[in-house]
Amino acid sequence: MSTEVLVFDILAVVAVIAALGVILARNPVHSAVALIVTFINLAAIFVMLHAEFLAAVQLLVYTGAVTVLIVFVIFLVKVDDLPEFYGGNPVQRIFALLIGLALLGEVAAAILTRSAIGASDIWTAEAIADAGGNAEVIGQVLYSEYVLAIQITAVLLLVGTVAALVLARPASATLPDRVKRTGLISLAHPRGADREVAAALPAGLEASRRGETSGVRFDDRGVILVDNAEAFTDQTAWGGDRLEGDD
Amino acid sequence: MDNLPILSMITYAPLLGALVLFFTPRVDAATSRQVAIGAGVLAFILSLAMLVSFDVNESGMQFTEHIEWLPDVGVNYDFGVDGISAVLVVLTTLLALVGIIASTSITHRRREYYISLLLLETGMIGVFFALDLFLFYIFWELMLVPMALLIGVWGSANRVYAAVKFFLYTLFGSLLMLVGIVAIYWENINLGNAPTLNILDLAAVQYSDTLQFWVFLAFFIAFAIKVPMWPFHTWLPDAHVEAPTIGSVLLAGVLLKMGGYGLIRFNLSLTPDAAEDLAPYIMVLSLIGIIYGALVALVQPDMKKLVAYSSVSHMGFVTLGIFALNMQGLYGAMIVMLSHGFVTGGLFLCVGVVYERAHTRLISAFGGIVSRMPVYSVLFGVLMLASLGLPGLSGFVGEFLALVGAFNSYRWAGVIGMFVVILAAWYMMWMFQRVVFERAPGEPPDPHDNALPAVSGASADVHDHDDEWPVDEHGVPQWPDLNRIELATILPLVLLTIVVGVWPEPFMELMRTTLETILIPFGSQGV
Amino acid sequence: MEELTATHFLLLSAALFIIGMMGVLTRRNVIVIFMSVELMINGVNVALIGFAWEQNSMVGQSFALFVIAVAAAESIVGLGIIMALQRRIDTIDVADVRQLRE
Amino acid sequence: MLPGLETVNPDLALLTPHLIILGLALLLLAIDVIVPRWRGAPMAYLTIIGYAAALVATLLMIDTNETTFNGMFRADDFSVFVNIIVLTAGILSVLISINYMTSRAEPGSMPVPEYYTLITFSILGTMIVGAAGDLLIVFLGIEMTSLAAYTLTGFARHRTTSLEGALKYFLLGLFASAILVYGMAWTYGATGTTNLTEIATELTAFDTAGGVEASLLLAVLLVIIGLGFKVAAVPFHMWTPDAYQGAPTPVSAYMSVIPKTAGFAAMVRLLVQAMAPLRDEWTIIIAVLAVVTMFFGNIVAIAQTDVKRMLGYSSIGHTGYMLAALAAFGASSDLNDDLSVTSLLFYLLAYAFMNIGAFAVVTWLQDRGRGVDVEDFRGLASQSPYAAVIMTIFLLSLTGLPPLVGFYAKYYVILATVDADLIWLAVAIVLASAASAFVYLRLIATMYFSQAEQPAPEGSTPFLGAGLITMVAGTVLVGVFSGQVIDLAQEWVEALTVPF
Amino acid sequence: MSDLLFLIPLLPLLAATINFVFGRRMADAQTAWLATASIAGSFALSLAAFGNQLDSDEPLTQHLYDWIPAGLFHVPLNLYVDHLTAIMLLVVTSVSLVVHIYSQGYMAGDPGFYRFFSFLPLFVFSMLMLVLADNFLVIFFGWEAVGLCSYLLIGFYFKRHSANQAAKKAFIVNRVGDFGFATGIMLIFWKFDSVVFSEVFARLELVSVDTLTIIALLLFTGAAGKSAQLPLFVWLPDAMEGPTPVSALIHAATMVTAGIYMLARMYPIVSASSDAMFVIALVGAITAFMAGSIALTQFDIKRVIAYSTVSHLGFMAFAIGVGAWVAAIFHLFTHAFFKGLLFLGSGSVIHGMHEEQDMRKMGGLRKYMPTTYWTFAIAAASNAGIIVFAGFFSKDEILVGGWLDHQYALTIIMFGAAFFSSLYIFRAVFMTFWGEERFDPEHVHPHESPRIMTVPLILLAIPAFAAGVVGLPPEDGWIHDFLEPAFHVEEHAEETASAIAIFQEGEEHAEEGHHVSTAMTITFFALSTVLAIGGLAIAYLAYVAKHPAFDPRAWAERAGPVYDLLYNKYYLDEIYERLIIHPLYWISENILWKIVDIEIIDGTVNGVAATVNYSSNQLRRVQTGFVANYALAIAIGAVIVIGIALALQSDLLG
Repeated sequence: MSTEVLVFDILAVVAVIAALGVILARNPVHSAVALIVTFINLAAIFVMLHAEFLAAVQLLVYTGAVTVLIVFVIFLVKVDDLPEFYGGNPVQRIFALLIGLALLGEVAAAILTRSAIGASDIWTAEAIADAGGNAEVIGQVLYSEYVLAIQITAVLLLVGTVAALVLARPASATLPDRVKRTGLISLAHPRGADREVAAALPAGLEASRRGETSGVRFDDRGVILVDNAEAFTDQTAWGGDRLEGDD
Repeated sequence: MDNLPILSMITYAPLLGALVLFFTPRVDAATSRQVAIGAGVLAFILSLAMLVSFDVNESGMQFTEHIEWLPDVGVNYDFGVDGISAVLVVLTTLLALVGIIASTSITHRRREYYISLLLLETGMIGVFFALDLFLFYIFWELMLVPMALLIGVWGSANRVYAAVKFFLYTLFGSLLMLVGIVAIYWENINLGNAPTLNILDLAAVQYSDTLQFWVFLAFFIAFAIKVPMWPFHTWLPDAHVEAPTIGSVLLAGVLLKMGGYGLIRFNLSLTPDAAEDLAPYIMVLSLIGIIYGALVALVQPDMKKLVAYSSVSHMGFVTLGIFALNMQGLYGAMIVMLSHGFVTGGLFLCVGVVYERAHTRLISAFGGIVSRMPVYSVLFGVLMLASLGLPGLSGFVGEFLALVGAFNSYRWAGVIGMFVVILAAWYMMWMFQRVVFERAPGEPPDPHDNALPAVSGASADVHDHDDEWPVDEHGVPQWPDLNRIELATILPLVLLTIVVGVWPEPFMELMRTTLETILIPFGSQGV
Repeated sequence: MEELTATHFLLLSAALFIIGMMGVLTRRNVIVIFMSVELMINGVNVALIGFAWEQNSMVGQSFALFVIAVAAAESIVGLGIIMALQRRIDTIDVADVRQLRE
Repeated sequence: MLPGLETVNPDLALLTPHLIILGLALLLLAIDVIVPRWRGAPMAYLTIIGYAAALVATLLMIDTNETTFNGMFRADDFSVFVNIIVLTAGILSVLISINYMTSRAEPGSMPVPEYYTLITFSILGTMIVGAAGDLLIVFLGIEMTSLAAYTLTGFARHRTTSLEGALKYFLLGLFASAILVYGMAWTYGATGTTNLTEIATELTAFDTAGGVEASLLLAVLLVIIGLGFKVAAVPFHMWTPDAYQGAPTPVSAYMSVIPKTAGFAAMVRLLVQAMAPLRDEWTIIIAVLAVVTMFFGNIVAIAQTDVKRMLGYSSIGHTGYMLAALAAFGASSDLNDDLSVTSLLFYLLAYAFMNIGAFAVVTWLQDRGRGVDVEDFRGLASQSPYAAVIMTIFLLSLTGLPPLVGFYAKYYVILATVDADLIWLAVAIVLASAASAFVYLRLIATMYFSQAEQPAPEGSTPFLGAGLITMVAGTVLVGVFSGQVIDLAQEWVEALTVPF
Repeated sequence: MSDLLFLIPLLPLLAATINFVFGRRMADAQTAWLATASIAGSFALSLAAFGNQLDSDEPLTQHLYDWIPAGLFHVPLNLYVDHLTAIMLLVVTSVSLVVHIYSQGYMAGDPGFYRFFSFLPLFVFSMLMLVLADNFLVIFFGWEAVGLCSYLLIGFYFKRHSANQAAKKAFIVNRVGDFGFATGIMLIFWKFDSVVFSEVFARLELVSVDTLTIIALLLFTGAAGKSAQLPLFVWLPDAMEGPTPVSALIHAATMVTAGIYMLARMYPIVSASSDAMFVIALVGAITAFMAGSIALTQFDIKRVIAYSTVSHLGFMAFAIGVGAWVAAIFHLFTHAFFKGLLFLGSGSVIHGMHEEQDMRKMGGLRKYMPTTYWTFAIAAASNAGIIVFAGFFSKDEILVGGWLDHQYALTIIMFGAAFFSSLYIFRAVFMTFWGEERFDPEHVHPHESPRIMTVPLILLAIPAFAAGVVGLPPEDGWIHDFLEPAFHVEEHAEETASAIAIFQEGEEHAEEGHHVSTAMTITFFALSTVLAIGGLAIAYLAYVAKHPAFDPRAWAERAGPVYDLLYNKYYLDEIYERLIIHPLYWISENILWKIVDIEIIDGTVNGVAATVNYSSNQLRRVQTGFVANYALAIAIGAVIVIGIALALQSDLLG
């Protein structure tokens, strides 16, 4: 067992255990942490497979941006007090387990009997080294063969942002008469405050809707009640509301 | 005269009328009726012109039209007419014209009614003219929707069930035919010929027996549903009972002929060997159809259902004649189709006349009509006699020829078939006598009547509509005799029945060469 | 197993992929499902890079790079949807999201 | 430059339609920010003009079978036909959505400008897939279309069902994309290249006498499953009904055509072009999927009460017919009279007209304040006969009744399947369309054979009217003139085999 | 002459159509006059044709047009008159003429007068077409047309349910006969490839005797239906519901004899198969005997005469069966006149007694209707076969023919029938005209019918009495040589030996019948007279002299069940009703319609629709709304697809 294989195996095992941690953790935060551990391990493996640039990208993009985003969302949407631990009913979990194992068996069978290997290309380890390292080579390759792919990916990311913009923008302040929300994601709010308040406040709302009060009030627990976000903070969380069809 | 695309003109004359009506929504009912009649008359006159200049001795197709359409899949716009389709087209245009004129009883949404009627007519004519399997299939399905609408929108009580059943039944059959068409298309190519869907070219090729069997079966089921043959017939009574009078006239008058025509045009010419092998089985089915139709008609309380089952029985003769595979059989089949058109068309008109007055179709509600409506009774009588096959009227000529043909190929077929002579007389006489003669409910019995039956008194439902007709002292509604329109529509059919019965030669002469060409593969053409 | 061969990383990638799939099947919390899918994608990346390594070619690595980029784009949209939904119905429990059925 | 690499000077002229669309999208984004006044209708006109321009550019590019970006981008006749389908569908869906945005169909407000941008991006994604010469480009194109589709499904943010539909579509889309990419990875693993034509040459090298090598088979299967989701083949179709019902109706219309075309284009590129040597393996799988999809889609549609959900299931049914066309690939000895992909492409075009048409009439009703339940169609024929006639034309075309384009499309598919000796598949198509008749007939029956309970719908929607007219014209005329369309579609044979 | 033949049937047809169409607007007398004139025209032309045939053996033929040119099944519409037809023409037109004149009186004042006088000539037209036909199809046309006219005329009083039922029954029973006839025609066409008599008769040798037997029997079933032989005679007694002139014309003189005429026309075929001849003879004999026995117990005067007709038709069938062809036609000739007279007489009685038909309510009408009484008596005598009257000679010749054909048993039965025929007819005479008046005088005032009715009676009485002269001396009277050419088969030299042998044997058979020994003639004369007088005497003793030994009621009790059997017409009607009609109704109602049509076929169709709907509802529940379930579906789909593919297609499992 050469040291290289040994290291690879350790990293692989840790990654797998972390992955299991992701899907089995009760608390999403714990699974997020497990996810980060997995990503780090994978980065290490990438380095072993002479894909140093990829390892860097992995760390930067995945561990850095995506996971942070996930954690950020977890906090924002208050998932900590989730009632039950596992998702579907027990029968479904066992069934899913069986399916997973079956699929693993199938893929493993394909792996073990694999003989079709593509013709080896010119980029051996030495070639990469004297061409200036992995990052150099990847840069050259990307901007020679994959120019089109890069442009398309750029457009793709643009679409992603437009989509996020469309979806996550707050609707107009005057929501339909369902539940009058007291202030949206304004940073001044103590965590979890608005949920209880919203539920406990139907009487007060009628008064506020009719516009008698000046717009700022306090409830019994000292939480600041405002008619709408503008009333409380001068600057809304998402910038000026430019939807003409809103009101 | 022959450079004019006469066949397309006949086919699209009704369509023209339908489009004119469709795009003039604000026109009132009367003018829409005029437009419809105009289109019907135009189509009829053109078809007569075609018939007149039809050359009897020419065995191939006449007035053919050919326009390249989808060359890659061998589809082109081929129209042509020969003996059998010429006769059936004239029947179609005549009955459609009669139908349009007789549509006085339709009250709501008359404009859409005329549109569907004209669309139906175009579909029917197109089927008879199309020489390309693709084009044939298009017109075959084109008829489906207007007929379903006619039944569904203007029908009576549970019309929706009948319309849906009719639509799905025929659609299912025709879809099987589609697979048949495609199968024979590829087989033709695999045998090395150019890709084509022209019937004549496809008929010229000799296919393998297994393919012939499956293609025969695919076509046969579609046409058997349309004829209708015995196991597939249950949609007919429902469709007839629910359809408006004119819908029934066209449904029985022409739509059923599509099945027969299709069997002759496709099953006999495209797959002759399979036709020959399967002929006995189909004859057994037709015999069941004949006897079964007659027996069940015996016990029908509703006039329209009785006539519907009688047409199941009559159409059994068509398939019996066709698959006798000899000259007499085919002649018989064609003449039964022709005469069934007038006779059953006329019978439905008569039932419609009585339905307009009494608003019920139950036989038990009628009686003693002859004293109030003598002219109607006479015409109804002649049609009834034609229906039970009295010699001298068209029914007999066709049925007897079909039976003779059947007898020549299989003795037992002829003999069993002949039984219907007794049954037909039985149920027709029973219905006619119960409706026309006897005493109207409420009329006092004749003093010398030896057998005083317990005539089922005044059945309640008859009288509640009687506010519209004057009532005599015994409470019997004095229905007026046929009005001008009703007479103008029923009389021509009766006259035609008598003419075809007494002097069928001109019609038979029309078909002679065509039937001979069709029978060549079976070796019994001249006989 | 003297030195590193393809089966190693392929088994790893398969494991990660399957575990990710199991996560999607069993969990009801949208975020965890999302994370499980990220796991599956990482499994794919491992496979890609492994093949590149095996065949000494850069194709696999660039492919993996683009896959990561796409995964990033998807996460933006995904979280966007989750945010919008959460604002509406206060839950990210998949079970409650059942108005559309049958 | 490093050895083995050369700078690529791409012939951008081949990309004109794609660039037009990209330019349009960016322009729309700019307008959204710079000239707020133009939001809404003027933007829509611009979008339509843009699509029309791209369509003209595509038509000009017929028979220019060339590739650029060293094989990554193939401007061949197949991509031309895909562009035609997608751009026509784009024009139609934009036409029907203009009035929808401002009508009282959606209670809440919707960010209208982004709507047109996202649709344009989605169209760009599909066009990329159409023109893809490489696995990566296919994947990117698919992702672009899907991202736009997820967002558009959740466009009516004030309605939780819309977001719910989007969420389901997104999660399962992600899941399927992962599977697709995994399949692509395996393909790369086995062949060493991601270029489609090279993969084909590599695969011919393997002998498949005793049975295909497991890893190759796995690659093909994973690709089929991944794309199966995109085109809503049965075991992977679960998202479709919820997404169709949740999304605003014009989006459902768009979604039923453009992302599905992307899926089928990807299938043709991957299966027909790249994995042609394994055709004996995957044609059977596709055929089985096709039959299951046909029957499931049509049968479940019968019991639906919500028309949009019913049309969703019926679109699954139509996917079944298209899969059947694909399954007929490669059976006939001489490739260039192989009708399989030709019938698939023609079916997609025909399907675009009739399906968007059906959704358009639902939009027409919604614009006038009537719901989407089957009961809302009750007695429509007596109240507004023209709308009823138009809806009947679309439904009859979907059933496959002759004079309309649906019949021609189904005829060509049956032609292809019978040619491939898949007689049982042809009979399945016939039986499934008989079952589908149940579905559409029920709707026609409610329109024509029963009395109306609600007040007659009134209101004017000029653009929707124009859209409906074009679609009716398309449904009636495309069939009659399908000769020329088929000639163009038949070019795929030569297009796919062009070496880069 | 041959190109005027078409006028014979055309004149009555024209009269019928004109009366039918314009009848309502024409006065009753006009319609009657027009009809009678047309029949008179036909009668004159028939006489001319008869004259032509008297002195030439060449038959008159006239081709009108080709009716059905269907390849070999070529049916020309030809009119053909040979000696046999000439006689029939005479009989039909003469009796019709008399009946037309008589009906003007009988039907006077009836609202449907014009309708009666359009149907009657229509009937004559059909009968003439039947008689003049020269091929099977035209004869079949006449056959059914006659059936139709009898339907119309029997159901003339359409208000009466019994009349309608009787009309329908007549038509349908005739149709049962027509079934046999049509099947026979089909067999003939199949075997001879033609339906024209001359062509068929020319090709007789090509066919085996068994086929000929079958053909003959089938034709006989047709004849049995029309001429009311044993199984199918049930309709004739009920046909008395129609007006009496109708019964006289149709159910005595013309229509019912059509069957016998058809068999005579088919001489070559029928005579070739001896088995068929035997069957015909047997059926004829039994019918004669049975009908005679039933007639004894009937009280309605018209039904007695009706059963007498059936009995006499049995005589004619028996005559044909035993090869006495000429005797059959001779009896037909005489029977037409005296049976017509009997009916018209009874009509005049009924007319006088204000529609009263039951003999038990009559009696002693001699004084009130002398002419009717005397003409009725002459007809009765002729019917009974009293020595000098016409009926005696023809009936006797049949009995002789029967004996010569060695059908001894059957001939004895015929003797019994002959005895019955005298007994029941004189019973009727004595019950109506003799004995005490059993009607109550205030209501019923019997009176002699007006001259318009009595003159035809007298006109018919003459041939009823003198028609026998035609057949004197027995076996080779005028009628025998006149009909001789019709009943012998031309020699065909080159036919195969066996065929000639058959006809040889048939030939002597006929010769031997000609010169019968005078001793036999005398003995048969004596025997017939004894029977006839015996019948008269018994009737006289029973009904006029009321002799205790012959009291009818006493005999009735003594006979007991036999009497009931006879009175109820051997329960034939009930048997048919229970064995055929009810089961048929029940089967078609409960089994064919309710079960096969609705349960099985519709059941399956609706079943398919229901299962599709049910599966649709079940499948739809698969869509649970859970995202996790959706992903599960994808996963399961993936596992299954990969598993099966790997198993089947990959090289894993070899």
